[in-house]
Amino acid sequence: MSGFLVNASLIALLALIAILALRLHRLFAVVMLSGAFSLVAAAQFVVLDAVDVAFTEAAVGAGISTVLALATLSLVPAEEKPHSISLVPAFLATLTGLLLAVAVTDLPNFGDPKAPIHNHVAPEYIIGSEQAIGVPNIVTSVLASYRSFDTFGETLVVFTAAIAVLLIIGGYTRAPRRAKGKRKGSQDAG
Amino acid sequence: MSAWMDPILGQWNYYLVIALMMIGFYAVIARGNMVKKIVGLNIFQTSVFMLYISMGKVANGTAPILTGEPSTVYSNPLPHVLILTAIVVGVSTTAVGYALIIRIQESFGSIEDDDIIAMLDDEEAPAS
Amino acid sequence: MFGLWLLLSGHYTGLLISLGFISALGVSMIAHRMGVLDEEGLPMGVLLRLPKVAIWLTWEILKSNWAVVKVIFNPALADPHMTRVSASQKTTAGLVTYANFITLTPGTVSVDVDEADHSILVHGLTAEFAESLADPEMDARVSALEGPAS
Amino acid sequence: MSAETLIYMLLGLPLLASALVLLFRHQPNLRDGQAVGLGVVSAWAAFQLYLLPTGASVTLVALAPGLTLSFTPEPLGKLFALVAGTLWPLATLYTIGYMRGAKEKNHTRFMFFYAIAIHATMGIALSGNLLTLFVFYEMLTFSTYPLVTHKGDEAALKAGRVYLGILVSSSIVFLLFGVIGVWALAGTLDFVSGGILAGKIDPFYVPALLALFAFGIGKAALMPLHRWLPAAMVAPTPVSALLHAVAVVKAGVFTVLKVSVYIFGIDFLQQTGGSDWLVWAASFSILAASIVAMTKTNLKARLAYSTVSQLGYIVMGAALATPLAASGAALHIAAHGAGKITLFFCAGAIYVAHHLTDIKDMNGLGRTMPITYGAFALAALSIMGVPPLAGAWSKFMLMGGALDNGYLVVLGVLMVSSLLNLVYLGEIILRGFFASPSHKWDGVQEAPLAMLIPLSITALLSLLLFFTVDFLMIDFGG
Amino acid sequence: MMQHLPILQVLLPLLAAPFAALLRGRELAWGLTFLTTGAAFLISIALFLEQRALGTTLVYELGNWAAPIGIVYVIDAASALVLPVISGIGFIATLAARQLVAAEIDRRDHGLFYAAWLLTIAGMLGQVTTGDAFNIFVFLEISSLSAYALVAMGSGRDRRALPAAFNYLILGTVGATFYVIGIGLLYMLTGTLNLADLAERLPQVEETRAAFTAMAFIALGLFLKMALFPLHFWLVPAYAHAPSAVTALMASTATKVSVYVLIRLIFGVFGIEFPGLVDGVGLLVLTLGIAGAFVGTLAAIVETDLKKLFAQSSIAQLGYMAIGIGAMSATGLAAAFLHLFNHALMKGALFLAIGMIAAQAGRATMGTLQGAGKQIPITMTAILFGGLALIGVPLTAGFISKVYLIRALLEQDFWLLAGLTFVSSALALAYVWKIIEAAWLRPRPEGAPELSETPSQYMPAWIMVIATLGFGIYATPLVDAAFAAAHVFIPATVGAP
Amino acid sequence: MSCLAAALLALGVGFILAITRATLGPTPFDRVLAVNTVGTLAVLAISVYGFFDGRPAFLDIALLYALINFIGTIAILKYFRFGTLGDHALPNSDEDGA
Amino acid sequence: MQDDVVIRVVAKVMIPAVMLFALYVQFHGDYGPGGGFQAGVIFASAFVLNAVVFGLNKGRHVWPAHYNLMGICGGVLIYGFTGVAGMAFGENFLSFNVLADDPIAGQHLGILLVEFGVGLTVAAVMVMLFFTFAGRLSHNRLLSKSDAHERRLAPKSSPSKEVTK
Amino acid sequence: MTWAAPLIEAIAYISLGLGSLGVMIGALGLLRLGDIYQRMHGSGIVDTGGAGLILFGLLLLSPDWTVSVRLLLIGFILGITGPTATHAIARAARVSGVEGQMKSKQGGDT
Ligand code: NA
Ligand code: NA
Repeated sequence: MSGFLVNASLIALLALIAILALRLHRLFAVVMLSGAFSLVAAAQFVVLDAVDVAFTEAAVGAGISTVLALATLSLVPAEEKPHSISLVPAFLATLTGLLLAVAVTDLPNFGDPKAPIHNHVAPEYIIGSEQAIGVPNIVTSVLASYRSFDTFGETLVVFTAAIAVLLIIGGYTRAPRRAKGKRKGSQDAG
Repeated sequence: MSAWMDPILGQWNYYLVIALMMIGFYAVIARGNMVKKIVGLNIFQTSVFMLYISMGKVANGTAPILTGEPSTVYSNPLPHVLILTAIVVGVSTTAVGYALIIRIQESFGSIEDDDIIAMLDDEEAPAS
Repeated sequence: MFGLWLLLSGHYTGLLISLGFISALGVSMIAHRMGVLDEEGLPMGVLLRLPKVAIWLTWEILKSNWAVVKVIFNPALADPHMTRVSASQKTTAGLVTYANFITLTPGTVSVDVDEADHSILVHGLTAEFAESLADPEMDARVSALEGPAS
Repeated sequence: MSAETLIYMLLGLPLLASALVLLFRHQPNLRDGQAVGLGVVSAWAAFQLYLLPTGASVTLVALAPGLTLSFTPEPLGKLFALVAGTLWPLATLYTIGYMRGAKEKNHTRFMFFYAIAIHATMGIALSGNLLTLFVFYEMLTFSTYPLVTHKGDEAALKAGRVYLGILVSSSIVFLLFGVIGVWALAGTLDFVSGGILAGKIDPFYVPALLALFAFGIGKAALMPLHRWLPAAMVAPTPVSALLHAVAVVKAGVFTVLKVSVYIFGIDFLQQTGGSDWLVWAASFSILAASIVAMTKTNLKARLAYSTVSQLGYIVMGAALATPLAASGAALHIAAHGAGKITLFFCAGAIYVAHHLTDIKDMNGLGRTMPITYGAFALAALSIMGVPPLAGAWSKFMLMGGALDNGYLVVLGVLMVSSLLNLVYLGEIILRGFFASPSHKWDGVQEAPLAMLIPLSITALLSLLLFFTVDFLMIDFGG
Repeated sequence: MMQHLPILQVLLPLLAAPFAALLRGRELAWGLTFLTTGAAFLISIALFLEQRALGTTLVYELGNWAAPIGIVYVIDAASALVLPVISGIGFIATLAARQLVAAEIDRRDHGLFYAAWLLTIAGMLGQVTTGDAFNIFVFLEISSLSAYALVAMGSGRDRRALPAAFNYLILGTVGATFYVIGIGLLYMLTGTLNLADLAERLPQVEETRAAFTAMAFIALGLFLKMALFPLHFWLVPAYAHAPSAVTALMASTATKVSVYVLIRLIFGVFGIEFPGLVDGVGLLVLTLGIAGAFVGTLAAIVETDLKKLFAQSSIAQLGYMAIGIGAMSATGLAAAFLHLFNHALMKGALFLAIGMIAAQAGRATMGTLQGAGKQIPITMTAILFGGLALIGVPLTAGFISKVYLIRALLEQDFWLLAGLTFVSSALALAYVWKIIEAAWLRPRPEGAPELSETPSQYMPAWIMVIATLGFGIYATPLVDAAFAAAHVFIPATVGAP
Repeated sequence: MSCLAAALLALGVGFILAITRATLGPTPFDRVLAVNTVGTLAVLAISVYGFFDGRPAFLDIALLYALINFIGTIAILKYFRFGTLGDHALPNSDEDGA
Repeated sequence: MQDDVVIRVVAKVMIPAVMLFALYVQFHGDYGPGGGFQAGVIFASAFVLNAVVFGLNKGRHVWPAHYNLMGICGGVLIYGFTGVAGMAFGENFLSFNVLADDPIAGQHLGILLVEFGVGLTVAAVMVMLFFTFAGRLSHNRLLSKSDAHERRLAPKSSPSKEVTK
Repeated sequence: MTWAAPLIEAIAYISLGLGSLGVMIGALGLLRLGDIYQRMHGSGIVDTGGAGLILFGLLLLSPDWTVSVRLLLIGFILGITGPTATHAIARAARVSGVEGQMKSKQGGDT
């Protein structure tokens, strides 16, 4: 029951933060709340035994994401234009949620050790991590060896993001207003 | 535990996560401000991560780091691995999204969806 | 730094120890390039003299904690003051340490540190807190921490 | 020469001609001369093929498993090939005279697509299955589009849009639907004597499937899909000749006939009554178009509506679904071809010689252009069904078919229509020969010889066909 | 080396990307890209031939870990068919990119540009080849992220590329997240991520609502990614404002890969027997497909910007692929594969030709094209043939796919739907002919920019045109391959020709 | 176990109080202070939870939290003071500005 | 933030500590939470702290942009070629067993190398991201300045300038 | 020495309890106190008394010296970064011109 309380209160906290982030119009506050969201989410991951994930979420969600957001905020307007609640998106979101809620009724119970995912492939990782890889952290052995290709892809995603950011704001492609058009116009005038 | 409560008590974590997911998804599709869309996307994705991590949990299990004791019950490591990758993908997307937002602000002077749509409607031809 | 590594590690295979050594070396190099390894940084000697001060500081912290708790339960007691205290430390690191010690004890927060005339602007939650720094004990202890010469 | 070689020749010669047109684009005489020459060769080849027994087959390529481009000439196809093959050199010769006489631009482009259109027509005529037919049907549409829009002005473009819009849309929406429908139902697309659908399809659906073809084949100009034909009148007259007599509409009605005979099967249609509705549709088309024709004073427009009406005969022949009616319809392809090409040749000759297009301005012109008007009269009478001209036989056989089937009303329709023909075609002849001249013509003033020769030959063909009917009769009875 | 071919076709472009990035503004970056995509193309053809010859499924175990534990690459009839499409288009588009990119992208960005270019292609190839549901997501993101950047590169000329790229990013990410949710549910039910293993274990739980929800989320996510109506609105601006080379590459490949992944997941994992698939998803996809065909075509008819016009047309063409999928039969799938293949060729030809014009004139509109038939006849002929193929004129590849599409519908007795399909494809005539008429039958207006063409400019488009005609005239091997691909997912019980 | 629950409960209450302050503001510095406190609370929560669950590895996360919390706070303050994380004043930048 | 002596001094203490912690996380991923990705982020955060406190230019000097790009690419290549090494030994891509005589040692080596590749790329990318984002403002100021400069100097007839540089 | 272990344990739990209490009160202070400068003292309790006592309690219960090392490190890092952050916030607030409520001022100049 204490697991329930810890979990539930963390998620309630998350929901609170999320709603606040949604309601506030000061983007700075939104970004801060987003960072706080990640921190609490990381705490939640800890509770759910996902140490590595918590570690990453803390470093990424609260760290890098927030820093990037702040850097962005220094270049864009600080306030969001006020919006009222839009019904269609709300309906869609509710629909999505209901669909999932219905699905959940069939799923194995939370924490159920007899669930298929704990009995099909995962046990082999636990055994293999010790015998075939020799690495105590099973996550590491799955990440870097069994599913090393995914991780290669993950590295490439980061690499791709770097390429993308360099292309977009790395320096050489200028905003169009000072590209061709304007000078052409001034030439025509002259 | 009574029969009707069983599914709810057995699945409570999932329901909570789904509620969270709805908030994030709503933020993505409803908000006109691009920074908020990205924040919404982060919330949405983080909730999905939580769904995965929840499913990896084994009751009375521990983190999937070998303790050397054969009796130890470990939580499922695979969802953790998947979500590690997903987090990285998420932050990569976020970075690209923010970069685009910066450029949009520089080019249009606004990062509100409706402002930009109005501007695009006004200009038929591009600057060239 | 290598020592810190060894403390953290808890796993002592040949590979990891050598990696630790390389890491410590690499960090030192980068830190050097950044220019953060100058006299402003923490001198190693401090580590040896630290425990004695730490015990004293802990006690101070506990005392001031209790005092602030009382104010929290009765906010009417709050009587904020800004005071400027002078610091006797010779080194910048010492000055900073003093400023942080001030902040560490609840009830007082160092708001601004003036390097030039060695003084610290302190915000006190009540008049007593603000006055407490008139007693130079903390200043002296931090100065002592700096060691005889730098 | 083997039938296979002749098939390759009939398909290849027009392509060769088009290639040579491009090659000799800077030597007009060589360019035009080779086209006529190759046309004569292909007319000969078509004749040779007509004489050979059926049974030959050529498969060009398998587009996909079960979908081949193949050619299997059967009597109806050979007849159509013969008509097209014979009229091509004549039309080409006439075209040369017209284009030079009327000083049209882009002669090379014109000649090129003209030859491609003939190639497509040959493909349609000789096609061994529905897919091949469809492929060449579309090719014909697209290759005649540049001809229709030849002038390039806004009116021509508009006409081109109507032309392409109706023909391609109907062929994609209905015809291709029908083709694939047949494929899905029968598992084959081959033309087989007696049809391939018998027993494969619920009789209830036969009328609907037939409708896909009847309206999908926009080239048959069955009302209300006839609009493209009058619209295309903006094109130069040789194009009209090509459209009305040699290639396009003939390809349309040929396809209707071929589908009803070799896909549905006459007997199957007869038994299921699937084509009954088409009899009425054709009747409507025949009469309505004739009435519209009477209201037109533009010569080519009147001829165009005449064509719409005449095509109704051929569709009628298919719809009646008796061997005799089908034979009559087949014959009418030839008869109407010879007749209508003459009429258009004449219209073009009048335009080139005197720049006249309106019937009201042609009073007394017959005395100035005796040869032209003589040919016109001969062809007009043939189309009216007056013996001893070709049209008489086909109309007679259609009536016989209607009688076989008990369609007395159709008999009436055919007679009324003949009467209407008489009115709207006769008016032109009468005005030409007997009305007081609307202009001061200076003696005889005919079109260039290159136009006169073809129109004389085709006029005489109308006469000749009456006597060679045995040769052209196709027996669909067995 | 032969046994490594399945991984090499992905690995070569992946490893070439960092090198390209390091080359920065050097011409060599293009050369490297050209060689790598060429090699990938050759490898995928070799794989195709090998798979066709052997008739079996080639499995490559990454890290030598066998299937459910590790990630495997799978070359079966389906992936072997789609691989050459992606790599081939990638190769030809690279060929054209040399001039297009030089005209539209700052020189100093070329290295990074080609790195992103390679990553997009490799990401798509990876999605096609992998046999792991989550690995699909990873490579989906590689190709998507780089695609967002590539689209945004259009901002050098047209600032509208930026919001287009941003919306693409948001919706693409939402789509990918939906996919991840679906995969998560599947994983929860079965405990595996390997597609084959999933297919094997799913029947035990297929009666559950969770399984159906998983399918719904996967399908929704991929609908977004493949721009199926009404989730298509991100596509047109993204394609229209992207650099021309990028448009040519993506219009022919990006959505196709998602179509493929959809087929792979829906049929390969859930299977045709899955409850609610035929009646639920099937009908939905059919409806959306035909609606998309109409909406896209009608939008294309009123459009004057050529990139937008053909982007709208892509929505319609995607509708046809959806119809093939929705027919829920082997023939339908074969038709979808055929159209996937053929549409890539014809849209490639069209966008490469349009791109060359846009690179010269700054923008390709109806006005730009007016009277262009005289100035650039060879390029315009390419557009003519591409357009004819779009309509589905016989002897072009478009005809073949449409024939099989209709056949699939008729086999299921969807006569009305077949009729609607015909109507929508006849409407394509309207927008294609608008172009043909403007280019060939109208005079060039006074003061219009001079257009010119050199073989190196029109060759890439013409390679595609020749392929379009070639596969229109002799499609037998392609049709066989498409049916083989379809039979990977639906056994040959319904009569194939 | 109850000790764990009690400690976590206390930390949870702290969370809520701090988040409330973060929301109320009123100055941005109040928010930063509150978020910084949330960070400290998170460090403690993870330490306590991980410790009592017998997984000292969690302490690494707590350590990371502490570091991130610090760097984040400094970055935010810089953003507040200068409106940018980058170089806030270029030499002579004002001459050509606007 | 350099003007604040407290922050300055503490930063100088923290930066090496953070980097060391990052490397610890990098190489102890086998035993506890962490690995290349987390380490990369933490390592980069040391640079972020450095740049935030001491300014971007000082940070750039530590790790010039070009080397940074090499780091970004190098990490990917290290990962990729570790995988290719498996192929060179006759096994499949990313097969680590053959990298050493003993499969387990091979796995260890492989994991170490690929984690290092991940760490290198991630650290370099994160540093790059920060510098690009945070440097955008000054970048734009420079651009607008050079633009203003050009506008002032641009002779009215210089079509060659049209191409964006 | 049998009494040592229970005693240490007892001290640990008391320390933990006090720390928890401190955290709550500190956060309460953060909420209740009047202005930004006063609230810092509330957060100071969380940072010092709360954190210190909790970590001390854990340290006493530590089963393993690797754990102890980590706990000490966390304490050390919190001890350095906590006050620095607080100081930085205070200074930033002051530089930005945020005025605290002062009942009596003594030399507020810089
Ligand atoms: Na203090
Ligand atoms: Na304090």
